[in-house]
Amino acid sequence: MGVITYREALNHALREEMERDERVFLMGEEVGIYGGAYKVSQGLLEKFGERRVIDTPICESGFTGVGIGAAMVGLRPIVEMMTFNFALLALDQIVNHAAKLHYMSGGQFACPLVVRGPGGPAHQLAAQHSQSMETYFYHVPGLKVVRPTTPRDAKGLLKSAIRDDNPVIFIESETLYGVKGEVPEEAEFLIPLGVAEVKREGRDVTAIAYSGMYYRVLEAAEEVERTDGISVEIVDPRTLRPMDTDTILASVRKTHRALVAESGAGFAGMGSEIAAFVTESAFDDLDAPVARVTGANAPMPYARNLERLKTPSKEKIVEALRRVCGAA
Amino acid sequence: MGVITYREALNHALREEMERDERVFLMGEEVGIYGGAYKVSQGLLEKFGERRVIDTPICESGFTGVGIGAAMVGLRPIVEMMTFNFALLALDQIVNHAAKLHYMSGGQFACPLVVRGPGGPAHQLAAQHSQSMETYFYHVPGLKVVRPTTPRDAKGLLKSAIRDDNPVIFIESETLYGVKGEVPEEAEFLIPLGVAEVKREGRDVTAIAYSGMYYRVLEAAEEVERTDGISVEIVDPRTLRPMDTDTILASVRKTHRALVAESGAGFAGMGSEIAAFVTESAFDDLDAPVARVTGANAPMPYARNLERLKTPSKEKIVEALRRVCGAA
Amino acid sequence: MAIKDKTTTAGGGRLDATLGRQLLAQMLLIRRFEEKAAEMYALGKIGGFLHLYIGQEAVAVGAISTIQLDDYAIAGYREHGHALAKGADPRRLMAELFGRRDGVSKGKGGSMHLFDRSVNFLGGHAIVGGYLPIATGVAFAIRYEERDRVILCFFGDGSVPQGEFHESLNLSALWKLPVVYICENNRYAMGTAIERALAQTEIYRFAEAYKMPGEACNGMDVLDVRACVGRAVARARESRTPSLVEARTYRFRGHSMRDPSAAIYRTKEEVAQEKLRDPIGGFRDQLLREGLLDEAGWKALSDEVEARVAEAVAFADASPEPPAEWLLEDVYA
Amino acid sequence: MAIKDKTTTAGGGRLDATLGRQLLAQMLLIRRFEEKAAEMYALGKIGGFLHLYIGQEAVAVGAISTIQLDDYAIAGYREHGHALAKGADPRRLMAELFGRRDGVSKGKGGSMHLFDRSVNFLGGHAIVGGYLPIATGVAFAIRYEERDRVILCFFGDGSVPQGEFHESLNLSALWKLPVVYICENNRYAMGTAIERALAQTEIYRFAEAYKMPGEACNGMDVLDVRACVGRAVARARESRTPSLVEARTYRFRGHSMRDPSAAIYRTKEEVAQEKLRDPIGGFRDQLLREGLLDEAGWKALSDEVEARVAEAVAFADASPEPPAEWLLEDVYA
Ligand SMILES: Cc1ncc(C[n+]2csc(CCOP(=O)(O)OP(=O)(O)O)c2C)c(N)n1
Ligand SMILES: Cc1ncc(C[n+]2csc(CCOP(=O)(O)OP(=O)(O)O)c2C)c(N)n1
Ligand SMILES: [Mg+2]
Ligand SMILES: [Mg+2]
Repeated sequence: MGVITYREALNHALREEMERDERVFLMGEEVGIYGGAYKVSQGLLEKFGERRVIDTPICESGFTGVGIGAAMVGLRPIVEMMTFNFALLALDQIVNHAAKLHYMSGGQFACPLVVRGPGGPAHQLAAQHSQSMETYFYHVPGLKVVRPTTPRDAKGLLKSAIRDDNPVIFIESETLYGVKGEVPEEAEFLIPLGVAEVKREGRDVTAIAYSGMYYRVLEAAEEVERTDGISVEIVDPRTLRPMDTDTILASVRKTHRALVAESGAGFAGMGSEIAAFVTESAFDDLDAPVARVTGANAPMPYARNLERLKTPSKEKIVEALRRVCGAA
Repeated sequence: MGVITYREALNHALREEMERDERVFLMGEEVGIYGGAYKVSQGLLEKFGERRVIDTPICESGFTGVGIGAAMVGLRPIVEMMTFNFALLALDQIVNHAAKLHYMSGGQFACPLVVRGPGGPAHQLAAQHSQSMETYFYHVPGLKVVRPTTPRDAKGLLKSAIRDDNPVIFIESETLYGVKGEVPEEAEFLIPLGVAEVKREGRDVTAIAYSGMYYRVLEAAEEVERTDGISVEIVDPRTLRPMDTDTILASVRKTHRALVAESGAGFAGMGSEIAAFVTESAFDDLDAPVARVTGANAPMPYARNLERLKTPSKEKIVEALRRVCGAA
Repeated sequence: MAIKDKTTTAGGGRLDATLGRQLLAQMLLIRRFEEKAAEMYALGKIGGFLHLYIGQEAVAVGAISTIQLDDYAIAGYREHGHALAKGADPRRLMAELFGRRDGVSKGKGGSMHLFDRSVNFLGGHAIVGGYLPIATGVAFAIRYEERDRVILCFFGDGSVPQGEFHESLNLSALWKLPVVYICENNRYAMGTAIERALAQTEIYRFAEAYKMPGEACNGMDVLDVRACVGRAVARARESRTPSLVEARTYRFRGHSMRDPSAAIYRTKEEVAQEKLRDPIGGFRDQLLREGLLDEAGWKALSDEVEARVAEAVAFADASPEPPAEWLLEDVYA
Repeated sequence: MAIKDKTTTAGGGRLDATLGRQLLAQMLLIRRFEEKAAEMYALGKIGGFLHLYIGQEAVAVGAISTIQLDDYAIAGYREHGHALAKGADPRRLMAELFGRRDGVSKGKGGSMHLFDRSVNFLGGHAIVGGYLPIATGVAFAIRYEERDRVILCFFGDGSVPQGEFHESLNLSALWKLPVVYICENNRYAMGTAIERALAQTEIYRFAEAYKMPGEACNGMDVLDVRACVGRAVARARESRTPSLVEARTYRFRGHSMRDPSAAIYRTKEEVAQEKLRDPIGGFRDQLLREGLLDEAGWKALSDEVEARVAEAVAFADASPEPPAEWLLEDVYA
């Protein structure tokens, strides 16, 4: 166990898997000489050379398709989106090709591809650069979607994603790259896709959150514990597709209350599905409707003060936790 | 009132709005000489000429962007997607540009654009041509999303969409183009965006469905009325964004039970949001969890027998209606 | 039935009789297979979209005759001919069109999504332009693993205005990838004549923009296609140089079975005129003239083709529907 | 401060003193405005990404000097210079960078999304290549309404590999739209040298593929840019012919404030060498040499520019934050 950053954890996962399997390569804008726009691939070019760490021109659809084609005939490409906002340009490749090749070909071809990069709002990057991109992927049969929260998750999940035989959308977070945490060092440390984690034990309410939202929910949980004696259990799905409904439901059946927090604009987001299946499967266990705390229903503004209002604050979460627990 | 097809209703809406406003034009693949791949624009080239009915090369991103640029400086473009599956290629234009221009420019520029065409599964068109595309749009702030069910809806909503000052995603249905119905003829017949319709009155359960699913729900409603005496109220949202939650909630508060049917793969679909807000706002009025009937979680297979199993059948809906009413 | 001869620089020199008959037989098989498919569509045994290749047979056959079984081919939704030329079993292809369990894609793909791994046929794609980057990626993998392989990527003139055409050609030229882009220019994208879609209608000239070799050939002449693609394949093998080949051809039928007349956007005269260039009749006559085939040989060859097509239909008819469980299988590997 | 003179075929003939001073003043204003913005970024008054145009001023100024107020300009995220050259108020631009209510985009856009309808500046876009189709659509609207207008579309060498570059050029050439695509080739897209991104590095030559006029000019020489773009604008006005102009230039600073040294991908020597071509110093010396400006004039001019920049900062500082309600306003028109 060493304490490293989320960025380093990703870097180590890439390094270890590339060492382990010659078929794994990394491709994307600035991943080589520049070491990655966010330095996630730092040092990989030096270690693995230009054959396996490939700088691409700016053509997201084109190089994502290159990844798909290479995966179809046996390689294991990792395609970096400098930020996931640009994946919109590659959506046809991902949704209409990567996700469907295995099915359309009657199982003859697989697409062991990882598309990774930072997603979600950062600091004053405004409307076109601050979107919760997972929404475009988690409803698509054939894709897997991962959103790691801690350095440990980042490493263990990325290694599993690279070894997975399906297209995996792996969305990191610019605001978490600097977060530090304990990460196992053994080469075989893996976190399976599709398994949620109870990151904080609690009795009174289950809060479901991932990526940056997890940390705000944690602060809120600590506050309501102090101020109201409310004990919050926090479940991090970690993988959004396939979703580990069992772990979430088990927690809700225990606490009888649930809250979902997400940074994206609320309408028809991840929180909607979580609220829906929790209610569907645990209706009689619920003492209150599932509370949803989401981002404001607007594009992301640039101004610092407006940006703060756009994403769910600790205060909003605290207030919602109290409400769902009837303490408000 | 005349009885015309859904296709004709759309054609009339286009014709009337183009007559009314010189700034309105139609652009897309095969909309001109060919009269539209599904003949929706039949006769418009003859009537309005090549200046206003423009055949484009195959470049969805390019010509959608042309529509956005033209809208930005005062025209009112209607861009046809031959089928909405191809809109994936234009998603960056729609989501990152059309939807955000007004906001990013602090309200200086508007984007009065309609992107229309058929979406959803048809008959054995297989994985790449049979997707419920609304999922990519209804969570995006800045967009409006419409899915007309009847010829009357098709005409009244398309006319409103064309007159709207925002980008409107208008998703028709290949399987409904031939459906006939009564449609008012007066030029000022409009159905406002964002207003749902109670298409069938009932007492025991509220079924929410749009487009093709509405017809299956209707058959199911008639069957359970006969067989179980269950009285089903059917609400058609018609516009998915903005969603008319009031009409839906009013109905649920009356019936105390709700079912949502959608043709798309279930996880994180429109039904998830509807189930979520209904439960959130009418929790104490609900006698049972909201039932969801959705398509199977797989890409669309070609084989006729498998295709039938992929989308929700009348039988599945009947069974769910009985379940939610405790009659099963 | 992929042709085994190693020549990749055909065209020059006198034509070998066996090769000539093979090329003719392949083109005829494609023609008869599709004529039969059209009948089956009318009978409702085939659903969805059905795009016939009739008139363009010389392109797939001539081009694919220059590569080996372990080389790759990829195409669009008008791909029956390419799948057959690459060596896929006509019986399993017909079963796929019928949506049956013995189809090459287990009945899940249909006419637009024929895949056959056993002959390195990579499909079968229905998004115009969408698979050009994928073909480029296959070539990338060939270079990555330093294999002696190439990929032929077939697409229509309608793909050229699409951005992925540009992105793909730039990447393969920049990285020197062993891919041959073969544009089957039949002058129409659905109802859109090429002059209404492209500022530059001499498609092979787009190659210059990427400093890539570009060449046009007569898509109605199987030997000319073979010679032209042969040169491109040689460049790809020897120096990993990608090429753009424009095969000038014509589709005799409508865009799909739903566009039977195709009369809205082209004249009867034009179609009649083009049919005089029938790649099959013309090549048969040439073989007869050059004494490489006699009437009896022709009869035998066509009888054998008819028999294979009849067998394919019988096989497809006999194959059961896919079992219900298959709906949820193959979603994930 | 858009330049009013109607000449669209400058460059030829002797330079007019007033025009010369205007061009110099604009370039200097951009330079000083951005040097100040960099300071403000360091102080935390500006957030997000900040991409400086320093070194490229001659391109925006020379090009925009050939069009009128009612003509359009659109650019990417490195657009402070284009907005200023098009005539936007430096005070409201600085306020936008500060994220204040008096910013051109009400503080909602920031450095990457400057829009100013009053001078027909259409932004301010942060998706590389994404606004090329939009510029094409503006030209489409001009033709549709038969207006005597043109649009200049500025983008970097990094947009060229993007599919929308190809789609846009094909559409405007096919439909004859009055747009001038101006590629500011500063030889790097972030850290990627153009040779590693394009099979064809002479960007203006892509025009040939669309049978479109293409021309390269010295992007460090405001008069050369003006002459070259002037010819393109004339073609656009007179015959609705689109053009591709490649302005060869260089960015003196890093890609953004987060890439200060920019030392990973280019050498100090190269940067030093390029700085010798400084478009501002060079042009000032030329004006002095030709006697169109004297030291006093230069002093006066630079003092005025300094004053305007100071005023802009004061204005931005004084402007309040946008009110909370604005978060949910302007989502829908
Ligand atoms: C991205 C995309 N846009 C539109 C379509 C609908 N469509 C199918 S085939 C076709 C015409 C293609 O013509 P071409 O590429 O010349 O091939 P051909 O049919 O002539 O063989 C169109 C527009 C599609 N499948 N994909
Ligand atoms: C579609 C897309 N991909 C990637 C990026 C990230 N990005 C921002 S600027 C840039 C480099 C662009 O270089 P160039 O076009 O040459 O313009 P310059 O910065 O040199 O002015 C990249 C890769 C983006 N904004 N949009
Ligand atoms: Mg064609
Ligand atoms: Mg550049």
